[in-house]
Amino acid sequence: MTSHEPASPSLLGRLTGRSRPVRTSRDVVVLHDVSKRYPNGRLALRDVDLVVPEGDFVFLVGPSGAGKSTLMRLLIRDELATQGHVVVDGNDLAQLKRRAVPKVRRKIGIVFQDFKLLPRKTVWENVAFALEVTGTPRSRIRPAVDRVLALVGLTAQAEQVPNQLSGGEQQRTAIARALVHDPRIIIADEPTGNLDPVISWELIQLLLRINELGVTILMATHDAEVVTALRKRVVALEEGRIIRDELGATYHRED
Amino acid sequence: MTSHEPASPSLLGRLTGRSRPVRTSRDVVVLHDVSKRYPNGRLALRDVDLVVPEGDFVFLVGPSGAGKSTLMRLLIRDELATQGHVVVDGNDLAQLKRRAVPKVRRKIGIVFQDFKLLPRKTVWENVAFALEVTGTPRSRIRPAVDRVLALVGLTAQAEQVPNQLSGGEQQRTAIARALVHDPRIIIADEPTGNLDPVISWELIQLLLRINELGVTILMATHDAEVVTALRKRVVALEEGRIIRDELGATYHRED
Amino acid sequence: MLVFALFSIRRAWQGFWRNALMSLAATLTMVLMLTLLAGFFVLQNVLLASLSYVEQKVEVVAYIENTATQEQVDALVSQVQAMPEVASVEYVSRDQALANFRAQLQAQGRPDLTANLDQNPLYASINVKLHDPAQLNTVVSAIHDDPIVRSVINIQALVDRVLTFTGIVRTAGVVILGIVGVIVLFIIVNTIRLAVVARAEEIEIMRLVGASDAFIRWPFVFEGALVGLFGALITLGMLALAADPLSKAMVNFFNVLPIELGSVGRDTAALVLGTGLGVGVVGAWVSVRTYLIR
Amino acid sequence: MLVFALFSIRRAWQGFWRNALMSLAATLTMVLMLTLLAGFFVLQNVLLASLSYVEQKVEVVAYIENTATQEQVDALVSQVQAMPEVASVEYVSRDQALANFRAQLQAQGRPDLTANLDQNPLYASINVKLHDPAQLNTVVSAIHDDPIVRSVINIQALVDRVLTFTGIVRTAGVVILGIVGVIVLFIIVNTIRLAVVARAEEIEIMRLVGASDAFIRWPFVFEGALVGLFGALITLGMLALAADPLSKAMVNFFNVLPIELGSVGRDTAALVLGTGLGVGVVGAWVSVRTYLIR
Ligand SMILES: Nc1ncnc2c1ncn2[C@@H]1O[C@H](COP(=O)(O)OP(=O)(O)OP(=O)(O)O)[C@@H](O)[C@H]1O
Ligand SMILES: Nc1ncnc2c1ncn2[C@@H]1O[C@H](COP(=O)(O)OP(=O)(O)OP(=O)(O)O)[C@@H](O)[C@H]1O
Ligand SMILES: [Mg+2]
Ligand SMILES: [Mg+2]
Repeated sequence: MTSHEPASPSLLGRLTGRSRPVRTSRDVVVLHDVSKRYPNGRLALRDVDLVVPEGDFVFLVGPSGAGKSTLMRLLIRDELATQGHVVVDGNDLAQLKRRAVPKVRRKIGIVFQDFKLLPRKTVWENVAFALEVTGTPRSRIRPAVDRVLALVGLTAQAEQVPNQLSGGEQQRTAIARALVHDPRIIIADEPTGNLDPVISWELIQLLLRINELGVTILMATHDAEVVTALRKRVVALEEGRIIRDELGATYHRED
Repeated sequence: MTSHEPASPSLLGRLTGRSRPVRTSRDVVVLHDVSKRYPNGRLALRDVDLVVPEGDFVFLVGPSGAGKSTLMRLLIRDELATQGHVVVDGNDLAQLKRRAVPKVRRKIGIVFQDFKLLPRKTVWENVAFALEVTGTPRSRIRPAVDRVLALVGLTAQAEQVPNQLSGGEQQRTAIARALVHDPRIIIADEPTGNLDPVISWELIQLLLRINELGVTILMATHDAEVVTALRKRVVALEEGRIIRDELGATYHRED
Repeated sequence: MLVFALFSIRRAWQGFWRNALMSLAATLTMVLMLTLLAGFFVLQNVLLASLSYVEQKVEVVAYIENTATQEQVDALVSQVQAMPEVASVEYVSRDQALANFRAQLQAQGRPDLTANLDQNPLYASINVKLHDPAQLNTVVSAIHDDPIVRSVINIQALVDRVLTFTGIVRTAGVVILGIVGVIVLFIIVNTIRLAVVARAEEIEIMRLVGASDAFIRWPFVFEGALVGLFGALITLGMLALAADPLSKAMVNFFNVLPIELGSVGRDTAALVLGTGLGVGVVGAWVSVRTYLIR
Repeated sequence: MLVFALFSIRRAWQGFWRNALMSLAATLTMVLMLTLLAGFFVLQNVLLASLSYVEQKVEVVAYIENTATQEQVDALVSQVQAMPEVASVEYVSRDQALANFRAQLQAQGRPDLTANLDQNPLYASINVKLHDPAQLNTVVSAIHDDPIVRSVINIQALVDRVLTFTGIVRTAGVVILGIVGVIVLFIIVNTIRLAVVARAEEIEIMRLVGASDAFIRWPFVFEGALVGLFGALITLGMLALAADPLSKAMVNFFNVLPIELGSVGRDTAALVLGTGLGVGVVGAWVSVRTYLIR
């Protein structure tokens, strides 16, 4: 089990030298010395350094409240880091102009831990929504949505609204929405929390296939079985610090 | 592995004979021949027979969309069965007068799959809410809430509102609210979906201890590890039917 | 019971401030609407008083033949006085009529040309005031037939016109007050309903954790009452501040009309408080109801 | 661009009907408020027209000495005519004055006593109408100094009173219209804001999936415009239906005042449409803004 080496230490070197990080084509996500303190004083992330090369598959693990969701929120600039740099696909999010933010977000597909589905829209509309509001022509929306709903197994539920869905079906709707616009990065916050083992595995297979196409995947999970079985890169957080960053690792530390 | 025998077949016999079931002190939950069809036509439960004696610990397993949450919703009369009888603590819910419904619900503590926390109230207030609105005097609310928050490990987060909480913390708030009024039955819908393995196990230990005090527990879960390790009664649903009801069973069918 | 009332009031109070945006919006809407209602109510009262005053002015004037004796006149006066429709009768002698005429000319700043007259050209008259101007015809025909009456001034057309006019204005006033009232009710109930809808989730959770209907309903009803009460009190405060200068201004410019508005202040206060509280309570009750019946 | 506009309009339309409760509440509020506004606007116009009419009646009457020659009178008339404050001048000769007086007496049904006169007791006069009654003083003093003028009727006090009165009524009218306007604006903006608040979640999700500000804002703005448009059209429809009977009634009972209300219809329509659309759009814009600045 080799400890993971930052993919391009030169970038980190350059980052420390200048305040404005330079774009590299290799690393899609770079966190340098990032801390996040919420307005109520809680320090959710402390001095986090993380480099994710393009095409990587990263599991983010750690106990409840460790800061996994916070880290993901920083990546889509839902929150700003109170210290340090967050660079997504070459854009330093703190320096980004307001107008440029949507562009960066469109490169990312995110599965929220609490789904964030619109209660008055059907499954189909919820998924189509992500395309509509980013200006995709209607002609391309229909086939894309139909395809992705088939992929997550929700074709039969397409016309139901969220509160007519089971928990797992809601979660799969959220996943479908994250996939539908062919993002370059997928950030999934406990996407299998409400899924039974069979569907969980199907979803993981799906993510692996997408990953093989070159899409970078960052997935927070508590599912030890999945993490241990896949032997991918595992980043473990605890109380806001990265305490472990290993390639081909298991859920629990192997001592 | 012996297939589970209904605890008091005489009750079932009596149920088929007369339309109004008679109260027994032994079985807190009785479902007889229950089907549930949602208004949109979807049949979520089919001919379900289930008897849960007082003090039992039952795992409800099954794939996403199998009808687990629907079954739980029937037990608190959030939905009415379209066919058959649902009897909770001797009350046939279909026959229950509107005024008597709250009384039955107070015997139950329920952890909703989607938490159902109030976004404008703090953790403490969310938990206290369940006591306040059922007319508990204030003097008894404070110690009860403090105690239960300590139990689920949220004392430090007591003053945060839900969207300042991690997913696991929200889930634990929901669990605290279900426990706070010392219910006779606890219905937990995937209470560990957002929890890391360590906290999951702590929660299970807590539920086991509560169960030993005589509280009946019904828990829907996808967590194979927990189910298999505990060897409790397992009821498996699939497409709305009970396909397995075994004592001391594992998550997956052992053939 | 007391515990329950205290709980409800405390929760209502909390609810009010926790959803400050909604509550203040509702209260302000309430204030604005109640002000409108009160304004219209006062206007309506002023209008009614003015109309009564105008109608009071309607009187029958019968000119008396110069040949009539004082007894005949007295008889006529007491006969008319006895009629139930009549409020008061006044006899104006020929000399008095001339004096009045002169005074009138002088008041209008016109040259007095009566000085050049060798005899008084005016007739004596009796002026009859009626309880209800609508009964004019009865009185006129009764007087008209008396031999000593030379002529009854034909004010029928004028009276008709005044009556139709005041009738229409009265009806219009009531209709407008009614419309404004409906608008006010609708908007307040609507605002309260939106405030309740915004908390559908809370009601849902209350139901599911086993709160009885009363525990769900009453806090909202009290909250509605709170909105109504605050709204009414603020409105009344504003009106009280505005009342003094306004009524002074009115007295200054409408002193031609000695309008009686004694109890309008009390009535308005009652109207505003009643409407505020009533609509708040009923609005909340109805709004919560839709969530309970399930 | 066209795709974007179409998208926004389609989403606005969907949004309007999907949140039918909110939208209809907002539209109805809009209708009621606009009706109120339009009603006050029309009233205000009628009031202003009436006031102008009353003010028109203010004129200066100067009595001429019987000794004045026709040339002197003509000179005075043309001198007065030349003053910029003066709208028109009319000379009334002594014979004419007597004729007028007789006609007036007859009209009032009073006995004509002028027949007994051996000479005409009235004076000739010139009646001056002013552009602006406030300039009365200048004109009066100019006329007063002319030797052939016997006296200028002292209507100063009356005019002052009329002017103060009309001034106050005018100001009150504007103030009331202003207050009603503010109430209307506040309530509509508030309703729209509540409708937007109710969809905060939707805006949040749009932001997070990478919608640009324009894509978030414009559907809401169009939705606000839709509410405004519907509200205005319904209001105008109602007003159009009500206008005919109302104006007939007005003509019937106010025909004493030949009020010019030619363009009020158009103005009202413009006001209602403008306010409806404007408030809808601005209200939505402002309401969405708070969610975008994050
Ligand atoms: N908006 C906020 N304001 C204040 N504190 C917050 C906020 N959001 C999160 N926190 C706190 O920050 C800490 C980290 O939260 P985060 O959601 O990142 O945890 P997590 O690793 O995702 O946990 P979980 O596995 O339970 O979802 C928690 O203790 C939480 O209480
Ligand atoms: N209100 C509703 N109206 C219509 N269909 C519904 C409604 N609620 C649930 N369903 C459907 O009923 C089926 C059973 O749903 P249920 O929530 O009971 O599943 P579950 O076993 O809890 O699944 P999960 O493990 O994913 O939570 C699902 O297919 C769902 O789409
Ligand atoms: Mg999280
Ligand atoms: Mg479920």
